[in-house]
Amino acid sequence: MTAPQHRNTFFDRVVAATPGGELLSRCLQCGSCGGSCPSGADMDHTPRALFAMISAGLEDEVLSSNTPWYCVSCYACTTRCPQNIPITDIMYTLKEMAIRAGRYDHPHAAKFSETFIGFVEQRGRSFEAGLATRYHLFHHPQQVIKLGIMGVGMLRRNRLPLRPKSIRQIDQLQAILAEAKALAAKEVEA
Amino acid sequence: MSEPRVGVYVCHCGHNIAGTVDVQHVAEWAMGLPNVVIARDNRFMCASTGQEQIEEDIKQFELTHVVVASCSPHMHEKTFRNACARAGLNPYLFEMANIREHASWVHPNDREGATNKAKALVSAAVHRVVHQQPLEPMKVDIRPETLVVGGGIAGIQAALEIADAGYHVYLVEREPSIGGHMAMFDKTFPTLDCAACILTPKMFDAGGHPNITLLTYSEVEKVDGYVGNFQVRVRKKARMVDESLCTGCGTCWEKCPIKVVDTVWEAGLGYRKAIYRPFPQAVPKYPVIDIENCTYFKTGKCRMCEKVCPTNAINYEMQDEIIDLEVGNIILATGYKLFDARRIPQYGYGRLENVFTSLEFERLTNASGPTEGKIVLRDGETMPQTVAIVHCVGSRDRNYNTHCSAICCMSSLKFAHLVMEKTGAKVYNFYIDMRPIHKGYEEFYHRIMEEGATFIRGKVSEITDVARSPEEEGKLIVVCEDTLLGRQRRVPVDMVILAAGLEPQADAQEIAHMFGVGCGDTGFFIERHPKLDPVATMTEGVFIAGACQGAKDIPDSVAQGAAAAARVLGTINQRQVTLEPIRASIDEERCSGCRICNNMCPYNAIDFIEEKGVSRVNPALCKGCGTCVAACPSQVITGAHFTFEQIMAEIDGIMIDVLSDRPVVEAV
Amino acid sequence: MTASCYSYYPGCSLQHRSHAYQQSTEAIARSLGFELAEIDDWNCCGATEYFSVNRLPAYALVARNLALAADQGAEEIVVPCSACFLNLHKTDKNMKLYPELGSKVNKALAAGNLHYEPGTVKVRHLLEMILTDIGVDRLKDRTRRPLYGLKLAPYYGCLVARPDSVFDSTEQPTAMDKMLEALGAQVVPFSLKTFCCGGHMTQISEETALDMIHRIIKCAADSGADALVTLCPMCQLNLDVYQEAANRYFETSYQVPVLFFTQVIGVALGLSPKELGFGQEFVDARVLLDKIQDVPPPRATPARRSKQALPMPAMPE
Amino acid sequence: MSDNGTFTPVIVGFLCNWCSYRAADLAGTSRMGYPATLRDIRIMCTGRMDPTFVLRALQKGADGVLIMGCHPGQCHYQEGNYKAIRRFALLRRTLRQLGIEDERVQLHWASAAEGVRFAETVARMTEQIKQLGPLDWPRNWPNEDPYAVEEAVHE
Ligand SMILES: Cc1cc2nc3c(=O)[nH]c(=O)nc-3n(C[C@H](O)[C@H](O)[C@H](O)COP(=O)(O)OP(=O)(O)OC[C@H]3O[C@@H](n4cnc5c(N)ncnc54)[C@H](O)[C@@H]3O)c2cc1C
Ligand SMILES: Cc1cc2nc3c(=O)[nH]c(=O)nc-3n(C[C@H](O)[C@H](O)[C@H](O)COP(=O)(O)OP(=O)(O)OC[C@H]3O[C@@H](n4cnc5c(N)ncnc54)[C@H](O)[C@@H]3O)c2cc1C
Ligand code: SF4
Ligand code: SF4
Ligand code: SF4
Ligand code: SF4
Ligand code: SF4
Ligand code: SF4
Ligand code: SF4
Ligand code: SF4
Repeated sequence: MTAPQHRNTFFDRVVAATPGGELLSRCLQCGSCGGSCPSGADMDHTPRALFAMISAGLEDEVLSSNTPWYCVSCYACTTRCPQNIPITDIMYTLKEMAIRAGRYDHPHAAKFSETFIGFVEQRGRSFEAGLATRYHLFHHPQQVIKLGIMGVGMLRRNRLPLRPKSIRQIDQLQAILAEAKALAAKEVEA
Repeated sequence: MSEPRVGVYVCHCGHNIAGTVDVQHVAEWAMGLPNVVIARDNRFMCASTGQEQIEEDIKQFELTHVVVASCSPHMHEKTFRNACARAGLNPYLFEMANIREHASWVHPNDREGATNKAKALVSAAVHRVVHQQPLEPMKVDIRPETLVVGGGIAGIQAALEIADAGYHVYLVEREPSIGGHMAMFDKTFPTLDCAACILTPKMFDAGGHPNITLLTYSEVEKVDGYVGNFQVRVRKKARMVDESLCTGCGTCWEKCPIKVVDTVWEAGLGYRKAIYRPFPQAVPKYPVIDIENCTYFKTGKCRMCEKVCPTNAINYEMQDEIIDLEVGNIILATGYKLFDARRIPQYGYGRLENVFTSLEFERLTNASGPTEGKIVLRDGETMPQTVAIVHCVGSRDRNYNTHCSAICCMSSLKFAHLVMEKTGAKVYNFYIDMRPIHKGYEEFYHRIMEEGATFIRGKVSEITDVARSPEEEGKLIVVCEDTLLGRQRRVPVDMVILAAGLEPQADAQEIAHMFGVGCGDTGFFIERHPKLDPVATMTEGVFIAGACQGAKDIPDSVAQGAAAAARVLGTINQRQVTLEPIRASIDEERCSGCRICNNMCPYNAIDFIEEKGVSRVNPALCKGCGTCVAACPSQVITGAHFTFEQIMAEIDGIMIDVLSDRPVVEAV
Repeated sequence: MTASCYSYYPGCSLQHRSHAYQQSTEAIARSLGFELAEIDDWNCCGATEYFSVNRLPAYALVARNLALAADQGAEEIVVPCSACFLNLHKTDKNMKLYPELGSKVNKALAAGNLHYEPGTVKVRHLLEMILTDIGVDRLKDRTRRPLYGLKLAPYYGCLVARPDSVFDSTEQPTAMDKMLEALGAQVVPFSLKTFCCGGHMTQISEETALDMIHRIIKCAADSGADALVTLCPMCQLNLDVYQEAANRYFETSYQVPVLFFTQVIGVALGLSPKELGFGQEFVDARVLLDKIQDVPPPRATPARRSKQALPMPAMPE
Repeated sequence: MSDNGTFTPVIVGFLCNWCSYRAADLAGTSRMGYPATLRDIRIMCTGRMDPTFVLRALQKGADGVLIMGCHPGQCHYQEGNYKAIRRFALLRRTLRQLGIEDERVQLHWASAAEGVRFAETVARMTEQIKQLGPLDWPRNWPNEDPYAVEEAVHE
């Protein structure tokens, strides 16, 4: 007799990509997460509803939901979940999957993350002044002015550096990240 | 002794085994095993023809040992042991090889593998059986007296059943009165009959029964002995009130100047005095002095109660009494404890005034409770206009208790009814799943829906006092996801009732240890079998009943109380019980007296004999687990029927084919 | 390393955006006599962003810091930023819990000639370190300027209180409350101690973020707090810098200063406001200094409960 | 047992009477398939597990030994399985000294209701031992006597 066949459904892939994700199969649909979420009111679907959709295999709808993008990583759902499901980490997984699939209706959220990461990858440190201007310039130009006012305030209070800092062994970091990305790509293929 | 003569029987079980295992081949092959004089295959061994075959062969071939290769020993070991016994062979000279559950059924597509495994298992049994020895089941006498621990409804029921059947019962209750949790309730679901009206008569019966010795305000300290003859030591705490003089007139507690919050019978919602009777219908009716809070015991001043007592019943010099009992059986009915809702800070209990627990609510709605049955907020006067009832508090939640508390859906429905009836308030029930599963319960649910309660499906996320809109100001806001809408909701209410779950008593582990029973993963006592033996335990003569075995309602608690009583009466009527002879014994000649085994035994069955400097197993206490056997460094403990030699032979037998099959290896 | 010298991971925010946190941390470290040795060449922890875009590189990014710390001989590292704390702690924990993940991360680290054995470095939040290793009693002893009369709302945020809680409760912690009381301040009852400050939502859906910020500020003001006390640069930034925006959006006019707990300790230790980075905040906190009184205010008598009022459940200490 | 060059391990199982033996029964009654590599021996409790049994099985040619009992806290004899855990730790140390891989001798739990878990455990262990290949104790330690090794365990 053979071990159960690997089904590789959408549900399985979400589970496989999340540390501790296998616990998702025991979701009670209790809604404790949905009720706890501070940005729940603005989400397309509550986290609970999203989990029902995952188990129903509604891949497209899940990956285009704004829900993961509205997750602020507060972990309120995770610590309250009666089944100890790593909900916040599942939200991360869904964002990653949505980016990869190009299936998110909330591009600027993804772009914010990506801009942020761009700086980190270039210099090993984040760089708020550059981040804010570049991100808003590219993604919501209408906000730059408002931001400018805040930025001046930040500058005046010595809270915004104008010159980006970099770590010394940036080559080492980049090599590590490159390798990690290669491994991640392999994971996706598998 | 002459050479052993073994008979081997390989069962087809119709197609069940023969469909996968080549039974004929196994039987033929078994003929070649050492000591085997006859090996047969048979279509149905457990049928009368199969059994008769064994009996005939024992006589004809003068078999000394028998092996049957068929199903699980949990299925038919008894059947074949009896067959052997009928033919005059000691039943413990029989061994079973499980080639159905452990072979044919689990390797359906691997005929060769299954057949090989069957051969190995048969060989193991054949090798083992010749080391088996005749054993005699032990018989012990049963004393007719019974101890019942815990005077809740389950314990009262058990005590009354046995007492009514004419045998004596000692009912030990830790609190000053029997009654348990049920004594705190006003109405009981699903019929809504008054709890006191149905409980009080039973309490009086138990209190006045000639066959019941009531030991309240008492606890068991020590248990020795074994089924049929337990020695139990009970500490009866000093009441400071002489029961032979007191008339229960109540003058003492009226006059006592010290008021204490009553965390037991009032669930913390009301007060009592330092000298008090738990509740008006208490049995026995005598008060007790709470010496922690009495000023006389703290400072040496007061003695008011002594002054006012018309019968001079107060006695500050009274000492705890130690009572030694001898009983044949024990029933544990120690009940449950309510989940401590303060453990869920986001529900605000203890922080937000108008969050109540279910037990607090029971007192609130009880005519003899602190508000005389008026449902009001914590200020003691305002009637709520909206009430939220939160289900599954501390239950079905891995952060607290994983089990479902079984009664709280129903008690929540009961609360909804009482609130609506008494206050006309709007009621919301927040639930995950509705579980009104017994007779009449679903109908009760429907009735409450018809009465106008609102049901919202969603586990409550938090209860907060932080308002977000004018209509929320000054209210408690219940925050949840209405999972049927898929939307967050904030429901402002005046009062929240938390349906806290049922947990094992705080001392369940210690009590379990004292009586030699176990606690399961939820912490409740473990029954011998979850379906087929729900009131017995692994310790002969110790039974469990009521909510100490798992969360349950009153009808189930009563049923278990009666069931445990029936089991006890059964053994009393037999006068004797038969025990499996699978026991450990120590070869005293060779015991080095190291005492390592003494602490190993979970049943304290091993005593150290000081005079001889050796250890000895009390066979009536030993359950035959073998832990000591494996622990003894001098290897002088024998586990009957699981001896070192038997298991080693079994290993050798089970590996019979392996070495010869591997050409690279030289046989040892 | 002596007991009072800690390996230190400041994180990007403290370098600039939250310079006051860095300054005040250094100041109280000097005053209380412990040393913070920065991990050489540490890199950004990826905040909450990296994990959501590419999980494995995110773990590798964080693990590089752990590997550096271990190589530099650290057995524990102290982290002032809640997001950094969570990322470092989670990486260490998950590498151990999920060996497959651990080995992949180490494969990536190997590309930079590094290796990290999960469990080698204990990750600690600065507040937890101060509460445990220095202790409330010692802080009380060292207090030169008790914060009499100051009403503070302790705000823990989410990432330290959850999910790898280092305090007594993930919902209503009291560890910092006790510390603030020991320093002489009055802690107001504040229900949103661990409610999220909005995190990066300011960048993604400003309305969502402003709503969360407004809820916290309003709750603190309604509780009568003179200031909010935080322990995370992100929380401080959102509640302080965006307070004005929230006021505008909700047409309110709150002016609740938002301090770092290190600044509060510093004031009590008698250090100068400048040294503690006062003045870098948007909602001026210097007004608080004038509110500190010389003598403790009279204890407010608890509101009398009526005679028929029912007892409240006793809370464990 | 060689079968066309593929190696089929032989695993000796020690199952406690109350939980894991019944889990195996349940796997049977529910017809859950698993590899025919396990040959099981019933003991009353994992507390009865004598390290000698494990060594004897290996010496007689087993490629692995699987000990299964009730979940901690659910032992029918209250705490026999906790004793087994402690003894197992000692045994493992000895086995490591002999160079026997951890995967070959495993301790697992299954309640009487966990037929699936039982079947999965056997399947997983079979795979692990296939990876390792035969143990061949009789060839590798021809003179090793389990009794002597057992002494070492007790020390
Ligand atoms: C809020 C609430 C409402 C409920 N309403 C209903 C209802 O309407 N209908 C219904 O059917 N069920 C109801 N129940 C369930 C009901 O309470 C239980 O089913 C029932 O009380 C169980 O009875 P018991 O005798 O097993 O345990 P208990 O009532 O808990 O009694 C146990 C007794 O044992 C004593 N004891 C404990 N340990 C020791 C010891 N070591 N030594 C000596 N004595 C000891 C205790 O003091 C107690 O007197 C409700 C439960 C709750 C929480
Ligand atoms: C599909 C299904 C699955 C279930 N699975 C489970 C499970 O997994 N676990 C579990 O705990 N429970 C299960 N149950 C419930 C279980 O079947 C019952 O709890 C149990 O069988 C009840 O036993 P009983 O003896 O009361 O009644 P029954 O099993 O109904 O036995 C009654 C007997 O009385 C005989 N009889 C009837 N009338 C007369 C008469 N007038 N004269 C003489 N004899 C008569 C009948 O022929 C019958 O033999 C299941 C039920 C169903 C329907
Ligand atoms: S809280 Fe947990 S169990 Fe409940 S719906 Fe959310 S994920 Fe499922
Ligand atoms: S972690 Fe994300 S999904 Fe969970 S409650 Fe917080 S914001 Fe909502
Ligand atoms: S003895 Fe067991 S295996 Fe044989 S026929 Fe009977 S039930 Fe089937
Ligand atoms: S006053 Fe005396 S007789 Fe009356 S209840 Fe009290 S102790 Fe008993
Ligand atoms: S002696 Fe104690 S119990 Fe009696 S009246 Fe005084 S305080 Fe009450
Ligand atoms: S009985 Fe109902 S309320 Fe109680 S734990 Fe079970 S589902 Fe929840
Ligand atoms: S362990 Fe063995 S030698 Fe030691 S006291 Fe017990 S029986 Fe005697
Ligand atoms: S076999 Fe088990 S129950 Fe019997 S004496 Fe030994 S340890 Fe105790």
